[in-house]
Amino acid sequence: MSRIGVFICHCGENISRTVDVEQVAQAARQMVGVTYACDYKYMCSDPGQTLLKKAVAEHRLEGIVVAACSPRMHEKTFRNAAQAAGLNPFLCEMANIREHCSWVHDDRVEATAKATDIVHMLVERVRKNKKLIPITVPVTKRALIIGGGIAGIQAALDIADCGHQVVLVEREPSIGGHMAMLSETFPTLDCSQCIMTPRMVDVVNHPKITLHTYSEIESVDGYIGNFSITIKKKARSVDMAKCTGCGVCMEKCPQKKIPNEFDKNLGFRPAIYVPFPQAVPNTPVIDREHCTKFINGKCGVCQKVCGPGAVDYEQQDELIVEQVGAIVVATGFKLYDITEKPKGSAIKGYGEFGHGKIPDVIDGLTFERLASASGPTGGKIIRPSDGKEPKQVVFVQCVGSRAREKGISYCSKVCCMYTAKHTMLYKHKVHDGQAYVFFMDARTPGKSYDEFWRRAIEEEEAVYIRGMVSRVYQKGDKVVVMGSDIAVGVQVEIEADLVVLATAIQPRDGADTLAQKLGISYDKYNFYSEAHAKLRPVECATAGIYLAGACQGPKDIPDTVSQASAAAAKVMTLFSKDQLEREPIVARVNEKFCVGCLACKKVCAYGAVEEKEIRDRQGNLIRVVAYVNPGVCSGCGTCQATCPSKSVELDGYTDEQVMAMLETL
Amino acid sequence: MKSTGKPEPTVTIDTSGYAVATEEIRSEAKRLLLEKIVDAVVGYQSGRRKGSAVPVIITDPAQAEQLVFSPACVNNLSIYLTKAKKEIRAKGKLAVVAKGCDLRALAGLMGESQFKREEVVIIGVTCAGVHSAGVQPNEPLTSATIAKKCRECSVHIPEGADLIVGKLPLLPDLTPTEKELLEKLDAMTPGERWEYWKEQFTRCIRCLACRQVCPFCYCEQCLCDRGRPQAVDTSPRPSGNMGWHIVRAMHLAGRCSGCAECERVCPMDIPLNLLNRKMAQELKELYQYEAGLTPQEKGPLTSYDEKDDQSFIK
Amino acid sequence: MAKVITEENLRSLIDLLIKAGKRVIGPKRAGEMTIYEPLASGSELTPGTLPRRSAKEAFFPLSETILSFQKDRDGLKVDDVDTASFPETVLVGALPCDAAAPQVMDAVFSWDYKDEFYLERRRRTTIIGLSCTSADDSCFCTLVGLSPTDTKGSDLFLTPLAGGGYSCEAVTDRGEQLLAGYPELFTEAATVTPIPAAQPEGAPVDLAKVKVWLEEHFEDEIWEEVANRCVGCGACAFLCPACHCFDIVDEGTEQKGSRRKNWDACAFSKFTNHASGHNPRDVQNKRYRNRFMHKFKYYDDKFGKTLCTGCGRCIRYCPVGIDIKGILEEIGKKSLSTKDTKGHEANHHG
Amino acid sequence: MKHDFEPKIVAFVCTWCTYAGADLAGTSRMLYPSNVRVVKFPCTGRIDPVFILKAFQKGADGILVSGCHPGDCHYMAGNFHARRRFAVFRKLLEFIGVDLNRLEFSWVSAAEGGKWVEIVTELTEKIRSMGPLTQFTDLNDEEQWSGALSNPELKAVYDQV
Repeated sequence: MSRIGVFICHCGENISRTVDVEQVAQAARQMVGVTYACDYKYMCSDPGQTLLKKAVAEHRLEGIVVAACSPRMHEKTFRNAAQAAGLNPFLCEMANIREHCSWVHDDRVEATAKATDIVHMLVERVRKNKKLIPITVPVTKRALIIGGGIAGIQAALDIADCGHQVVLVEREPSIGGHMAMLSETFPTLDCSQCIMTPRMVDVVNHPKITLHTYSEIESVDGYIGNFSITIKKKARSVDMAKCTGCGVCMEKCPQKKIPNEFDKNLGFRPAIYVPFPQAVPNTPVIDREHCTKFINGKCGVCQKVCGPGAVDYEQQDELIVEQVGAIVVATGFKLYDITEKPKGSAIKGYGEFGHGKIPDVIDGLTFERLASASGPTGGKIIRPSDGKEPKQVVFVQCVGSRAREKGISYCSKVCCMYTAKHTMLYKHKVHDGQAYVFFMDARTPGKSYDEFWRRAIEEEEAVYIRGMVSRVYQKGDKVVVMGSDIAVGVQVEIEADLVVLATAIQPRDGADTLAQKLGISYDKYNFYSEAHAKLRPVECATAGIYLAGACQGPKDIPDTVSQASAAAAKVMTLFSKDQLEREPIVARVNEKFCVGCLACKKVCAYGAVEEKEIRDRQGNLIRVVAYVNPGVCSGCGTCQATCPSKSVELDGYTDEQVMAMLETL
Repeated sequence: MKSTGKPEPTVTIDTSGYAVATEEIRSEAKRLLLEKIVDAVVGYQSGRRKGSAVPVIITDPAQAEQLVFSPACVNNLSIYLTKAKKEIRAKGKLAVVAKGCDLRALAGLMGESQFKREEVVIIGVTCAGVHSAGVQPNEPLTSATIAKKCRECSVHIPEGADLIVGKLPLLPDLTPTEKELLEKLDAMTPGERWEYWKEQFTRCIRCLACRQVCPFCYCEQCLCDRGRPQAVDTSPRPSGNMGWHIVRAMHLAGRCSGCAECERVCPMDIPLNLLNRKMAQELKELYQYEAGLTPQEKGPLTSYDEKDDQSFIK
Repeated sequence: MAKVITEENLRSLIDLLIKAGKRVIGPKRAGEMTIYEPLASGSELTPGTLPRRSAKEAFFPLSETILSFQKDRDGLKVDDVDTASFPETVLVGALPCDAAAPQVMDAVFSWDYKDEFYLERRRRTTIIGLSCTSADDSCFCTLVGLSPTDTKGSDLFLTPLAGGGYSCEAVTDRGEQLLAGYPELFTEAATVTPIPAAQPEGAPVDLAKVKVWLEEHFEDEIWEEVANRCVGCGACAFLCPACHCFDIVDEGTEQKGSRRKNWDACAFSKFTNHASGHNPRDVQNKRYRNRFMHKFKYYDDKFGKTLCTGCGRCIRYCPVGIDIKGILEEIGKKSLSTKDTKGHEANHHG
Repeated sequence: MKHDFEPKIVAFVCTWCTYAGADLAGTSRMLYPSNVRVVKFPCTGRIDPVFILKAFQKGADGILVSGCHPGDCHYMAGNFHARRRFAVFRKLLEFIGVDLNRLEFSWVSAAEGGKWVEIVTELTEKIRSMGPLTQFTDLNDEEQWSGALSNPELKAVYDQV
């Protein structure tokens, strides 16, 4: 390339105050290959751009360097201008003589010399630039939603309502997630089930939604617009096509004393069961671990009583493959099981709180089930130990959360609000009862949240004690809570009938394994990482994968639903085009020289490098080389720095371009 | 530069096991070829010079009688299995005679997808040591004629080979001369080291024997042969030589199996293995990485740990 | 009567030559080896053992600039190297296998193109040869028509004497002039007792017959047998006194740099690689065959000379023990049955 | 110029963190020495040790390599790979005899304009006090004896004779 144009911007006075722009232009004219150089007050202005376009035409420029502000500011502007002038946009480079020069130096001579050097470097670079064509990849307009809680349901419905196919995968036998377990929701105290179950029914009835419950993601291949997902449908032992959901099997099942997980083990369920009466789909599943038929072969009652003959003991796990273009991850959360002290983890547990040993020390979700009208007690609040109505209940906030020394330093965000809600629900059901709350701070940002919290104290007479709990122990039929009241500066002991712990919110078990399958990043707690905390809060760094709900960090229902709709909007933006256009800064393999050591594959964080077989005309395998899938490559270039023979090169940042810059030193 | 230690008395090393190994290699090679388990065997045969041994590729069971193992079997035969030697690979399935140090190279090559374990039959040879460069091949193996790498060998027995032949004699304690040299260099100032290496590299004539015998220099197109852009000047003169040897050491870091062939073949006596050893030592200290006898999925420079040392980064 | 020079006077001669402004190149100790290098004084001379690299560098440097260029807005500026600036040189202590080689190479460098870089250095160099007194099993000068006492290529020839010192024989006028120039350093002796010359093993090979055999055996199993193991380095060619292939490379940038002439080797896979990617010598044994053919056939075809002086360096330093002496002997045996129809002369170093 | 010797310093930086950090220093109008020349890469993972070598050979007196803090890499793990690569490469250079004071590494985020200024200023001052790096550039003019048109060392010896 021997016809290069250099355009030097004064940026008003921002550059020209410290840099002698005319002198830089004069120096540029002396550089080999520069056929045109000029300076102008505002290159980015309309007349500035016109000047550039004219010069490209008049001087038949083959490459241009705009010496102005940071490329982060105006690279796009000038590349567009170059394109409008008929030049490939990637033949335009910016020399940053403002942020990196005029704004940071005060000596005019030095700054001018540096600006000249910067221009020279970019002139040499642009000489080695190649025309690049944006990469287009076809888009499969079908979305995968992982997780059937409120986040997954919301995203699925939004996308499906927009007319796109959705595949919803849920690990449990029913969708609904945690929201289906809740009693009433803050700050309006409307019934969770009442708002949740219709959404669940919408999902199952939606013609655009394919629902896979009792299923897990086995593997993920492909890239944005073109994912291939293998889903493992676990054996339900009930043929979904035949089952009418009549429920006879469940009634007749002789195994009735299996703790009900949905009710936090407060009640029981049979071996063939639906997790809760409003489950979607309303098809039972056989718990093979507890079913007598599967344990010793001696039963088979459910099969005998099933009219449609839906019970199938022979059913096997099944792998199915779905093609999708985008993925929304909405795997939700679990509550910190404080009795747990996982090996090798920083999590230390709270043995001193007696959770798991003292029956009347429960967590928040168990309290939700006690308070729920559809729960095991029909909404009556009783003590798990003896069924008596508790008259003094102590709620403890921040159990696990914000406790660096215990291994978790983040705030679980929803506990302040749901504890306030719990005190209200309790007061509404046990009028003569007294609720105490141990708290560190009350965090109530959110519409009507603070009002709600104040109502708990002022109207519902909950006693809030600012302080930490040090120990909880059984004393007769009471549970003694020892803590401090730092407002008064005294130690407090409360003999309670029931203790409710607001334990921390953690990502679901297996969140890390799923992230590895998806190729997305996660933090040290296994919460998934968004691409940018502020500007890309629902996108993963891996293109085509979006986040919704508590899997990304603790959040309440309104936030979860908002994020789910946001993720759905992102998916729909992606689906609005048939072809996906990407900046062509991707790595390419020189197949002639690649020897297939696959070091590039080992260092690629995106799984963009594949093995490619080179065959002769007879179809005999000659050798295996690396292949970079341009749809997946994100353009970091780590592969090229790793490749010993540089047989993989990153377009836009080739060795030739870099070396050319260094030659100017 | 010589070893700093006191001159050690010359000790003869018992190589009676080599005759046993020769017999076993012959019968195994013959069997493999007769039973058509492999199409060719890469081994050593005697050369014209008395006591010499040179690499050979045999395809006929009758040729198996030519195979030998002796202290003159200095070559690392794993290079014949790399993609750089397409004509050898084209012969079909290969068996290869490998000392412990050679097996490390084979393991490294497998880790770099150059071939699969099942594609190669490895005839491992128990080895007490081989000759140093420049030793007349018919000389006995002694503490004076043994190669530097063998003085510090930790892989006398090639564990993991398909068959291990020969037997290990009682080995004398030998001073680790290379280690001592490395320590001596480490103790120098950077300026002194620069002068040392400058002198060494200035001698380099860029015959590229170091590259060509290296099992890991199997690139189709060496970066240092490239003209556009020219990463390293190709002319044999001080600046290009310095660049070449730095780039080579860096490209081998975390891959080199320590066979020291580069140093053995250097006609200009440049102690190239010092660079490789230094890199290996650093990789061990930094990332607990060592070249081993079994393939590793990723090397130290194709993997990372979030907790890696970064004390050098501000 | 013979001219004799003492060891001490030989060193003084070197000092005097240096003082006279000449560059004196001779074997010099460098670590464990000796190497032909410019001597700073006569005391550095380390005669007798075969230096690691041959003496061809005195005429044909490993790498030299042949022009430099610079491009600016006014165009391209090219600077040629002034061959007149090459120093007057005396190469001292060259063993017969090294001393004989330049003569062989002269043919190619003064053939259709006169390579002034080589020729000017040749014209400015006087060679003081040295009779060879020790041979090892890789030596084979006697197989290719030379001998440890051969004066070919030398201007002055030294023979080490049993009691120390050397007897001196002027082979050319140049040698005579050298003798005449420093009469005080030489004495006359009626009788001299030379140290017995080296005796390389092996009988001379009929190179004419070998050539005929090669002509008929371009495709022969022997090439695979002897050279499948070749790893493709340039050690043989770079150490060889007679290999003279070079590559022209540009170093620097498009704007400023130099054009250089660097040693090249036919064993390198890139040596014959075409721009298209096709490589006519696609495997290593074909490349080795070319080296052998070039030495014992092609060069003879063109210039009537054998391109090998039997120094044995390529045998000693081949990483994989490729043995040109053994191959030559084997082909020599095979060729005995061939009829020498073309009447070649056996000795081409004349 | 205010000093006898103004070093040439090359900074190899990633575009997402350090380049942006340097931009921030600009928008914040922080002042620092003008010696540094920035070469932008998408990620420190792209930065090849060969570039460092080349820069030294072309006359750089000091080099800075800077990217995103661990865990902040825009490309997930590029800086982790770079960290290992350069941990090893600097050891190699040190072993060859390069003074590591001339080769600096840093993490500078997009928010750390101040840190950029600090690092560039310190490095410039340090290199300025060390003087020019001639090790590599001296080699550029050297030849093997046979290719040398003149041999200064020998010439000195000859002149003495």
